[in-house]
Amino acid sequence: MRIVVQEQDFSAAEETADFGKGPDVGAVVTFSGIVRDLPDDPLQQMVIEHYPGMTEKALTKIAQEASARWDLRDVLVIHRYGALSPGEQIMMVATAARHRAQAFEAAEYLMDYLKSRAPFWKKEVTAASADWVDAKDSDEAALDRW
Amino acid sequence: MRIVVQEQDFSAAEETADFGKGPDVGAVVTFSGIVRDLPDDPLQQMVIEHYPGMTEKALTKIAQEASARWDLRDVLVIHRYGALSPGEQIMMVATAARHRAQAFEAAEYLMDYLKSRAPFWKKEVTAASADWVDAKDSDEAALDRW
Amino acid sequence: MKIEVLYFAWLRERIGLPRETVETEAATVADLVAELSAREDRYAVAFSDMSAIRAAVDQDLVPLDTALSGAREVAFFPPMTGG
Amino acid sequence: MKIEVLYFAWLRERIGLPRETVETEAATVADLVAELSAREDRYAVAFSDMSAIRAAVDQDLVPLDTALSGAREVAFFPPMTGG
Repeated sequence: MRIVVQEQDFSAAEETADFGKGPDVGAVVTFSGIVRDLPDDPLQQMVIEHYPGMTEKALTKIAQEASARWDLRDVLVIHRYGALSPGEQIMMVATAARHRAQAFEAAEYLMDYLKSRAPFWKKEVTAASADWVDAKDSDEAALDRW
Repeated sequence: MRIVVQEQDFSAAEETADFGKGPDVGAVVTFSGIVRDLPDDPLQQMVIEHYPGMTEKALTKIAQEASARWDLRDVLVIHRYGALSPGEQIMMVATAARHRAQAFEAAEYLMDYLKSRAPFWKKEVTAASADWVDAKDSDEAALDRW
Repeated sequence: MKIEVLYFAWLRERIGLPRETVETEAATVADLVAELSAREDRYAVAFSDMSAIRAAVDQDLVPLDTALSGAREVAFFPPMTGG
Repeated sequence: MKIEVLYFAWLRERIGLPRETVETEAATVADLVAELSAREDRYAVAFSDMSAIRAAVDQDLVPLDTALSGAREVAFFPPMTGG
Protein backbone atom coordinates (compact mmCIF):
# COMPACT_ATOMS: atom_id res chain seq x y z
CA MET A 1 0.00 0.00 0.00
CA ARG A 2 1.29 3.44 -0.91
CA ILE A 3 -0.34 6.78 -0.05
CA VAL A 4 1.20 9.95 -1.42
CA VAL A 5 0.05 13.53 -0.79
CA GLN A 6 2.24 16.07 -2.53
CA GLU A 7 2.27 19.40 -4.31
CA GLN A 8 4.50 18.41 -7.23
CA ASP A 9 3.41 16.46 -10.29
CA PHE A 10 3.94 12.68 -10.49
CA SER A 11 4.61 10.18 -13.24
CA ALA A 12 1.74 7.72 -13.52
CA ALA A 13 4.05 5.51 -15.60
CA GLU A 14 6.75 5.36 -12.93
CA GLU A 15 4.26 4.95 -10.11
CA THR A 16 2.67 1.94 -11.77
CA ALA A 17 5.80 0.37 -13.29
CA ASP A 18 6.22 -2.01 -10.35
CA PHE A 19 2.66 -1.81 -9.12
CA GLY A 20 0.82 -5.03 -8.38
CA LYS A 21 3.60 -7.42 -9.34
CA GLY A 22 2.93 -10.87 -7.88
CA PRO A 23 1.92 -14.39 -8.97
CA ASP A 24 -1.61 -13.81 -7.75
CA VAL A 25 -2.45 -10.61 -9.57
CA GLY A 26 -4.64 -10.97 -12.65
CA ALA A 27 -6.14 -7.48 -12.83
CA VAL A 28 -4.88 -3.93 -12.35
CA VAL A 29 -7.16 -0.90 -12.59
CA THR A 30 -5.98 2.71 -12.53
CA PHE A 31 -7.95 5.92 -12.38
CA SER A 32 -6.46 9.35 -13.10
CA GLY A 33 -8.20 12.64 -12.42
CA ILE A 34 -7.21 15.57 -14.63
CA VAL A 35 -8.02 19.30 -14.41
CA ARG A 36 -10.65 20.00 -17.07
CA ASP A 37 -10.98 23.41 -18.63
CA LEU A 38 -14.26 25.32 -18.19
CA PRO A 39 -16.32 25.75 -21.36
CA ASP A 40 -17.36 29.41 -21.03
CA ASP A 41 -14.96 31.16 -18.66
CA PRO A 42 -11.49 29.64 -19.25
CA LEU A 43 -9.91 28.18 -16.13
CA GLN A 44 -6.63 29.78 -15.08
CA GLN A 45 -5.98 27.60 -12.07
CA MET A 46 -7.52 24.86 -10.01
CA VAL A 47 -6.34 25.47 -6.44
CA ILE A 48 -6.53 22.46 -4.13
CA GLU A 49 -6.43 23.03 -0.38
CA HIS A 50 -5.99 20.13 2.01
CA TYR A 51 -5.69 19.38 5.71
CA PRO A 52 -2.13 18.13 6.28
CA GLY A 53 -2.10 15.15 8.62
CA MET A 54 -5.78 14.34 8.35
CA THR A 55 -5.46 13.86 4.58
CA GLU A 56 -2.92 11.05 4.90
CA LYS A 57 -4.91 9.52 7.77
CA ALA A 58 -8.20 9.58 5.82
CA LEU A 59 -6.64 8.19 2.62
CA THR A 60 -4.91 5.40 4.55
CA LYS A 61 -8.18 4.42 6.20
CA ILE A 62 -10.05 4.38 2.88
CA ALA A 63 -7.29 2.30 1.23
CA GLN A 64 -7.20 -0.16 4.13
CA GLU A 65 -10.95 -0.64 3.97
CA ALA A 66 -10.83 -1.26 0.21
CA SER A 67 -7.91 -3.70 0.62
CA ALA A 68 -9.77 -5.79 3.15
CA ARG A 69 -13.12 -5.73 1.38
CA TRP A 70 -11.79 -6.74 -2.06
CA ASP A 71 -8.76 -8.77 -1.01
CA LEU A 72 -6.45 -6.40 -2.88
CA ARG A 73 -2.85 -7.40 -3.50
CA ASP A 74 -1.75 -3.78 -3.84
CA VAL A 75 -3.26 -0.31 -3.65
CA LEU A 76 -1.90 3.12 -4.54
CA VAL A 77 -3.37 6.57 -3.89
CA ILE A 78 -1.66 9.79 -5.01
CA HIS A 79 -3.30 13.19 -4.56
CA ARG A 80 -1.81 16.60 -5.23
CA TYR A 81 -2.57 19.95 -3.64
CA GLY A 82 -1.69 23.53 -4.59
CA ALA A 83 -2.31 25.45 -7.82
CA LEU A 84 -2.83 23.30 -10.92
CA SER A 85 -3.41 24.26 -14.55
CA PRO A 86 -5.90 22.72 -17.01
CA GLY A 87 -4.63 19.38 -18.30
CA GLU A 88 -2.55 18.67 -15.18
CA GLN A 89 -3.04 15.47 -13.21
CA ILE A 90 -4.83 15.96 -9.88
CA MET A 91 -4.65 12.44 -8.51
CA MET A 92 -4.60 8.75 -9.28
CA VAL A 93 -5.58 5.48 -7.65
CA ALA A 94 -4.54 1.97 -8.63
CA THR A 95 -5.78 -1.40 -7.45
CA ALA A 96 -4.37 -4.90 -8.01
CA ALA A 97 -6.49 -8.00 -7.44
CA ARG A 98 -6.95 -11.56 -8.62
CA HIS A 99 -10.01 -10.82 -10.74
CA ARG A 100 -11.27 -7.85 -12.70
CA ALA A 101 -14.49 -7.27 -10.74
CA GLN A 102 -12.49 -6.86 -7.53
CA ALA A 103 -10.05 -4.40 -9.08
CA PHE A 104 -12.81 -2.32 -10.72
CA GLU A 105 -15.08 -2.20 -7.67
CA ALA A 106 -12.25 -1.33 -5.31
CA ALA A 107 -11.06 1.50 -7.57
CA GLU A 108 -14.58 2.94 -7.77
CA TYR A 109 -14.97 2.63 -3.99
CA LEU A 110 -11.66 4.44 -3.45
CA MET A 111 -12.77 7.25 -5.75
CA ASP A 112 -16.21 7.60 -4.17
CA TYR A 113 -14.80 7.77 -0.64
CA LEU A 114 -11.83 9.90 -1.57
CA LYS A 115 -14.20 12.43 -3.14
CA SER A 116 -16.41 12.88 -0.09
CA ARG A 117 -14.30 11.75 2.85
CA ALA A 118 -10.75 12.94 2.23
CA PRO A 119 -10.13 16.57 3.26
CA PHE A 120 -9.50 18.29 -0.07
CA TRP A 121 -11.26 21.39 -1.36
CA LYS A 122 -11.12 22.73 -4.89
CA LYS A 123 -11.26 26.36 -5.98
CA GLU A 124 -11.69 27.33 -9.63
CA VAL A 125 -9.90 30.52 -10.56
CA THR A 126 -10.79 32.25 -13.85
CA ALA A 127 -10.21 35.81 -15.11
CA ALA A 128 -13.65 36.70 -13.78
CA SER A 129 -13.98 34.76 -10.55
CA ALA A 130 -12.55 32.48 -7.87
CA ASP A 131 -15.14 30.03 -6.60
CA TRP A 132 -14.97 27.08 -4.28
CA VAL A 133 -16.39 24.01 -5.99
CA ASP A 134 -19.63 22.88 -4.36
CA ALA A 135 -19.90 19.28 -3.25
CA LYS A 136 -22.52 17.46 -5.30
CA ASP A 137 -25.41 15.61 -3.69
CA SER A 138 -24.65 12.83 -6.18
CA ASP A 139 -21.16 12.42 -4.68
CA GLU A 140 -22.58 11.86 -1.21
CA ALA A 141 -25.27 9.58 -2.68
CA ALA A 142 -22.58 7.52 -4.43
CA LEU A 143 -21.46 6.22 -1.03
CA ASP A 144 -24.79 4.49 -0.52
CA ARG A 145 -23.97 1.78 -3.02
CA TRP A 146 -21.16 0.41 -0.86
CA MET B 1 -9.40 5.28 -30.94
CA ARG B 2 -6.62 2.75 -31.13
CA ILE B 3 -7.02 -1.04 -31.45
CA VAL B 4 -3.92 -3.21 -31.31
CA VAL B 5 -3.74 -7.00 -31.68
CA GLN B 6 -0.19 -8.29 -31.48
CA GLU B 7 1.98 -11.15 -30.28
CA GLN B 8 4.74 -9.06 -28.69
CA ASP B 9 4.59 -7.38 -25.30
CA PHE B 10 3.63 -3.71 -24.99
CA SER B 11 4.50 -0.88 -22.66
CA ALA B 12 1.41 0.30 -20.78
CA ALA B 13 3.37 3.43 -19.83
CA GLU B 14 4.18 4.33 -23.43
CA GLU B 15 0.71 3.45 -24.67
CA THR B 16 -0.93 5.76 -22.14
CA ALA B 17 1.66 8.58 -22.16
CA ASP B 18 -0.33 10.61 -24.69
CA PHE B 19 -3.64 8.92 -24.08
CA GLY B 20 -6.71 11.09 -23.53
CA LYS B 21 -4.99 14.47 -23.76
CA GLY B 22 -7.53 17.22 -24.35
CA PRO B 23 -9.19 20.16 -22.55
CA ASP B 24 -12.33 18.13 -22.00
CA VAL B 25 -10.88 15.05 -20.34
CA GLY B 26 -11.28 14.84 -16.57
CA ALA B 27 -11.02 11.09 -16.05
CA VAL B 28 -8.88 8.28 -17.44
CA VAL B 29 -9.40 4.63 -16.45
CA THR B 30 -7.09 1.79 -17.44
CA PHE B 31 -7.48 -1.94 -16.97
CA SER B 32 -4.63 -4.42 -17.41
CA GLY B 33 -5.06 -8.18 -17.52
CA ILE B 34 -2.07 -10.25 -16.36
CA VAL B 35 -1.37 -14.01 -16.57
CA ARG B 36 -1.93 -15.38 -13.05
CA ASP B 37 -0.11 -18.47 -11.88
CA LEU B 38 -2.18 -21.53 -10.92
CA PRO B 39 -2.12 -22.40 -7.21
CA ASP B 40 -1.66 -26.19 -7.37
CA ASP B 41 -0.23 -27.10 -10.76
CA PRO B 42 2.21 -24.30 -11.75
CA LEU B 43 1.38 -22.69 -15.07
CA GLN B 44 4.09 -23.00 -17.72
CA GLN B 45 2.33 -21.06 -20.43
CA MET B 46 -0.92 -19.37 -21.21
CA VAL B 47 -1.47 -19.82 -24.93
CA ILE B 48 -3.87 -17.37 -26.54
CA GLU B 49 -5.36 -18.25 -29.91
CA HIS B 50 -7.27 -15.67 -31.93
CA TYR B 51 -9.09 -15.24 -35.23
CA PRO B 52 -7.04 -12.78 -37.30
CA GLY B 53 -9.27 -10.28 -39.05
CA MET B 54 -12.38 -10.96 -36.98
CA THR B 55 -10.51 -10.00 -33.79
CA GLU B 56 -9.76 -6.46 -34.98
CA LYS B 57 -13.27 -6.13 -36.38
CA ALA B 58 -14.93 -7.26 -33.14
CA LEU B 59 -12.72 -5.05 -30.93
CA THR B 60 -13.35 -2.02 -33.15
CA LYS B 61 -17.10 -2.57 -32.94
CA ILE B 62 -17.01 -2.90 -29.13
CA ALA B 63 -14.85 0.23 -28.80
CA GLN B 64 -17.11 2.23 -31.13
CA GLU B 65 -20.18 1.23 -29.15
CA ALA B 66 -18.53 2.24 -25.86
CA SER B 67 -17.36 5.55 -27.35
CA ALA B 68 -20.85 6.49 -28.46
CA ARG B 69 -22.62 5.32 -25.33
CA TRP B 70 -20.32 7.12 -22.86
CA ASP B 71 -19.23 10.06 -25.01
CA LEU B 72 -15.60 8.96 -24.71
CA ARG B 73 -12.85 11.34 -25.80
CA ASP B 74 -10.42 8.48 -26.39
CA VAL B 75 -10.35 4.69 -26.18
CA LEU B 76 -7.53 2.16 -26.40
CA VAL B 77 -7.66 -1.63 -26.63
CA ILE B 78 -4.53 -3.80 -26.80
CA HIS B 79 -4.72 -7.60 -26.76
CA ARG B 80 -1.90 -10.07 -27.25
CA TYR B 81 -1.95 -13.60 -28.61
CA GLY B 82 0.58 -16.44 -28.58
CA ALA B 83 2.37 -18.12 -25.65
CA LEU B 84 2.60 -16.00 -22.48
CA SER B 85 4.25 -16.74 -19.14
CA PRO B 86 2.85 -16.05 -15.64
CA GLY B 87 3.18 -12.36 -14.79
CA GLU B 88 3.05 -11.23 -18.41
CA GLN B 89 0.50 -8.69 -19.59
CA ILE B 90 -2.32 -10.16 -21.68
CA MET B 91 -4.18 -7.02 -22.59
CA MET B 92 -5.22 -3.56 -21.57
CA VAL B 93 -8.02 -1.10 -22.18
CA ALA B 94 -8.10 2.61 -21.47
CA THR B 95 -10.96 5.11 -21.55
CA ALA B 96 -10.92 8.92 -21.38
CA ALA B 97 -14.06 10.89 -20.54
CA ARG B 98 -15.26 14.09 -18.94
CA HIS B 99 -16.36 12.44 -15.71
CA ARG B 100 -15.27 9.45 -13.69
CA ALA B 101 -18.52 7.46 -13.93
CA GLN B 102 -18.32 7.52 -17.74
CA ALA B 103 -14.70 6.36 -17.80
CA PHE B 104 -15.30 3.56 -15.27
CA GLU B 105 -18.49 2.26 -16.85
CA ALA B 106 -17.04 2.32 -20.36
CA ALA B 107 -13.94 0.41 -19.23
CA GLU B 108 -16.07 -2.26 -17.54
CA TYR B 109 -18.29 -2.50 -20.61
CA LEU B 110 -15.23 -2.93 -22.86
CA MET B 111 -13.93 -5.70 -20.61
CA ASP B 112 -17.27 -7.50 -20.38
CA TYR B 113 -17.78 -7.49 -24.15
CA LEU B 114 -14.16 -8.20 -24.97
CA LYS B 115 -14.30 -11.26 -22.74
CA SER B 116 -17.32 -12.86 -24.39
CA ARG B 117 -17.51 -11.31 -27.86
CA ALA B 118 -13.94 -10.97 -29.13
CA PRO B 119 -12.53 -14.15 -30.70
CA PHE B 120 -9.78 -15.13 -28.25
CA TRP B 121 -9.34 -18.52 -26.60
CA LYS B 122 -7.02 -19.32 -23.72
CA LYS B 123 -5.23 -22.58 -23.09
CA GLU B 124 -3.45 -23.26 -19.81
CA VAL B 125 -0.35 -25.42 -20.16
CA THR B 126 1.18 -27.01 -17.06
CA ALA B 127 3.62 -29.92 -16.61
CA ALA B 128 0.61 -32.21 -16.22
CA SER B 129 -1.94 -30.88 -18.68
CA ALA B 130 -2.96 -28.52 -21.47
CA ASP B 131 -6.56 -27.39 -21.07
CA TRP B 132 -8.68 -24.86 -22.88
CA VAL B 133 -10.17 -22.43 -20.38
CA ASP B 134 -13.94 -22.82 -20.15
CA ALA B 135 -16.09 -19.74 -20.62
CA LYS B 136 -17.88 -18.87 -17.39
CA ASP B 137 -21.64 -18.46 -17.23
CA SER B 138 -20.94 -15.35 -15.14
CA ASP B 139 -19.06 -13.78 -18.06
CA GLU B 140 -22.06 -14.18 -20.35
CA ALA B 141 -24.36 -12.98 -17.57
CA ALA B 142 -22.20 -9.87 -17.11
CA LEU B 143 -23.44 -8.60 -20.48
CA ASP B 144 -27.00 -8.36 -19.16
CA ARG B 145 -26.20 -5.30 -17.10
CA TRP B 146 -25.53 -3.14 -20.17
CA MET C 1 -20.74 -22.80 -53.72
CA LYS C 2 -17.24 -22.78 -52.23
CA ILE C 3 -16.91 -21.65 -48.62
CA GLU C 4 -13.78 -21.23 -46.53
CA VAL C 5 -14.45 -22.98 -43.20
CA LEU C 6 -12.29 -22.15 -40.15
CA TYR C 7 -11.99 -23.93 -36.79
CA PHE C 8 -10.52 -22.56 -33.57
CA ALA C 9 -9.37 -23.79 -30.14
CA TRP C 10 -10.52 -27.32 -29.18
CA LEU C 11 -12.74 -27.49 -32.24
CA ARG C 12 -9.65 -27.07 -34.41
CA GLU C 13 -7.82 -29.74 -32.39
CA ARG C 14 -10.68 -32.25 -32.57
CA ILE C 15 -11.28 -31.78 -36.29
CA GLY C 16 -7.54 -31.77 -36.86
CA LEU C 17 -7.18 -28.80 -39.14
CA PRO C 18 -7.43 -25.00 -38.88
CA ARG C 19 -9.27 -24.38 -42.16
CA GLU C 20 -10.52 -26.01 -45.32
CA THR C 21 -12.41 -25.10 -48.44
CA VAL C 22 -15.83 -26.79 -48.54
CA GLU C 23 -18.04 -27.25 -51.59
CA THR C 24 -21.58 -27.09 -50.26
CA GLU C 25 -25.18 -26.18 -51.04
CA ALA C 26 -26.10 -25.82 -47.34
CA ALA C 27 -28.73 -23.11 -46.82
CA THR C 28 -27.82 -22.18 -43.25
CA VAL C 29 -24.93 -22.47 -40.79
CA ALA C 30 -26.78 -25.31 -39.05
CA ASP C 31 -27.17 -27.14 -42.38
CA LEU C 32 -23.43 -26.83 -42.94
CA VAL C 33 -22.78 -28.33 -39.50
CA ALA C 34 -25.10 -31.26 -40.33
CA GLU C 35 -23.33 -31.80 -43.67
CA LEU C 36 -19.86 -31.77 -42.07
CA SER C 37 -20.99 -34.05 -39.22
CA ALA C 38 -22.29 -36.60 -41.73
CA ARG C 39 -18.92 -36.62 -43.49
CA GLU C 40 -16.65 -38.07 -40.83
CA ASP C 41 -16.71 -39.05 -37.18
CA ARG C 42 -14.23 -36.40 -36.08
CA TYR C 43 -16.68 -33.69 -37.25
CA ALA C 44 -19.65 -35.46 -35.63
CA VAL C 45 -17.71 -35.64 -32.35
CA ALA C 46 -16.53 -32.02 -32.52
CA PHE C 47 -20.06 -30.77 -33.26
CA SER C 48 -21.87 -33.15 -30.89
CA ASP C 49 -22.84 -30.43 -28.40
CA MET C 50 -23.91 -27.39 -30.39
CA SER C 51 -24.66 -25.41 -27.20
CA ALA C 52 -20.87 -25.24 -26.81
CA ILE C 53 -20.29 -23.97 -30.36
CA ARG C 54 -20.36 -20.42 -31.69
CA ALA C 55 -20.29 -19.46 -35.37
CA ALA C 56 -19.23 -16.44 -37.40
CA VAL C 57 -20.14 -15.70 -41.00
CA ASP C 58 -17.69 -13.39 -42.74
CA GLN C 59 -16.23 -12.51 -39.34
CA ASP C 60 -19.50 -11.53 -37.65
CA LEU C 61 -20.85 -13.63 -34.79
CA VAL C 62 -24.21 -15.09 -35.89
CA PRO C 63 -26.94 -17.49 -34.72
CA LEU C 64 -26.85 -20.99 -36.19
CA ASP C 65 -29.96 -20.47 -38.31
CA THR C 66 -28.23 -17.72 -40.31
CA ALA C 67 -28.46 -18.11 -44.09
CA LEU C 68 -25.23 -18.84 -45.95
CA SER C 69 -26.12 -17.15 -49.24
CA GLY C 70 -23.17 -15.10 -50.39
CA ALA C 71 -20.96 -16.16 -47.45
CA ARG C 72 -17.25 -16.48 -48.22
CA GLU C 73 -15.99 -17.51 -44.78
CA VAL C 74 -17.64 -19.45 -41.94
CA ALA C 75 -15.89 -20.04 -38.62
CA PHE C 76 -16.71 -22.41 -35.77
CA PHE C 77 -15.32 -22.10 -32.25
CA PRO C 78 -16.11 -22.54 -28.56
CA PRO C 79 -17.36 -19.60 -26.42
CA MET C 80 -14.68 -16.93 -26.31
CA THR C 81 -12.39 -16.52 -23.32
CA GLY C 82 -10.40 -13.35 -23.97
CA GLY C 83 -9.56 -10.48 -21.64
CA MET D 1 -9.01 23.64 28.16
CA LYS D 2 -6.96 24.86 25.21
CA ILE D 3 -7.98 23.59 21.79
CA GLU D 4 -6.33 24.20 18.42
CA VAL D 5 -9.13 25.20 16.00
CA LEU D 6 -8.55 24.97 12.23
CA TYR D 7 -10.59 26.37 9.34
CA PHE D 8 -10.44 25.35 5.69
CA ALA D 9 -11.64 26.57 2.28
CA TRP D 10 -14.36 29.27 2.35
CA LEU D 11 -14.74 28.88 6.10
CA ARG D 12 -11.09 29.91 6.47
CA GLU D 13 -11.65 32.84 4.12
CA ARG D 14 -14.80 34.07 5.91
CA ILE D 15 -13.32 33.79 9.38
CA GLY D 16 -10.09 35.27 8.09
CA LEU D 17 -7.57 32.94 9.63
CA PRO D 18 -6.43 29.34 9.13
CA ARG D 19 -6.08 28.39 12.80
CA GLU D 20 -6.19 29.72 16.33
CA THR D 21 -5.85 28.46 19.86
CA VAL D 22 -9.16 28.70 21.74
CA GLU D 23 -9.62 28.56 25.50
CA THR D 24 -12.98 26.91 25.99
CA GLU D 25 -15.11 24.76 28.28
CA ALA D 26 -17.44 23.71 25.44
CA ALA D 27 -18.73 20.17 25.97
CA THR D 28 -19.33 19.31 22.32
CA VAL D 29 -18.33 20.43 18.83
CA ALA D 30 -21.73 22.14 18.47
CA ASP D 31 -21.16 24.00 21.75
CA LEU D 32 -17.81 25.22 20.45
CA VAL D 33 -19.51 26.51 17.29
CA ALA D 34 -22.09 28.38 19.41
CA GLU D 35 -19.33 29.87 21.53
CA LEU D 36 -17.32 31.04 18.51
CA SER D 37 -20.47 32.39 16.80
CA ALA D 38 -21.30 34.46 19.87
CA ARG D 39 -17.81 35.97 19.82
CA GLU D 40 -17.83 37.90 16.55
CA ASP D 41 -20.01 38.41 13.51
CA ARG D 42 -17.55 36.83 11.07
CA TYR D 43 -17.86 33.52 12.99
CA ALA D 44 -21.67 33.82 13.16
CA VAL D 45 -21.78 34.41 9.41
CA ALA D 46 -19.36 31.57 8.61
CA PHE D 47 -21.30 29.13 10.81
CA SER D 48 -24.77 30.36 9.86
CA ASP D 49 -25.69 27.24 7.86
CA MET D 50 -24.40 24.26 9.80
CA SER D 51 -25.74 21.82 7.17
CA ALA D 52 -22.86 23.09 4.99
CA ILE D 53 -20.22 22.53 7.68
CA ARG D 54 -18.26 19.38 8.50
CA ALA D 55 -16.09 18.90 11.59
CA ALA D 56 -13.12 16.77 12.53
CA VAL D 57 -11.84 16.10 16.04
CA ASP D 58 -8.19 15.12 16.17
CA GLN D 59 -8.32 14.53 12.39
CA ASP D 60 -11.32 12.20 12.39
CA LEU D 61 -14.56 13.30 10.73
CA VAL D 62 -17.25 13.44 13.46
CA PRO D 63 -20.89 14.48 13.98
CA LEU D 64 -21.47 17.87 15.56
CA ASP D 65 -22.73 16.41 18.84
CA THR D 66 -19.36 14.76 19.49
CA ALA D 67 -17.88 15.42 22.95
CA LEU D 68 -14.72 17.51 23.10
CA SER D 69 -13.23 15.96 26.22
CA GLY D 70 -9.56 15.34 25.61
CA ALA D 71 -9.60 16.86 22.12
CA ARG D 72 -6.45 18.68 21.07
CA GLU D 73 -7.48 19.75 17.57
CA VAL D 74 -10.87 20.61 16.07
CA ALA D 75 -11.28 21.48 12.41
CA PHE D 76 -14.22 23.04 10.54
CA PHE D 77 -14.66 22.94 6.78
CA PRO D 78 -17.22 22.65 3.97
CA PRO D 79 -18.08 19.26 2.40
CA MET D 80 -14.98 17.84 0.75
CA THR D 81 -14.46 18.05 -3.00
CA GLY D 82 -11.35 15.98 -3.69
CA GLY D 83 -10.67 13.45 -6.43
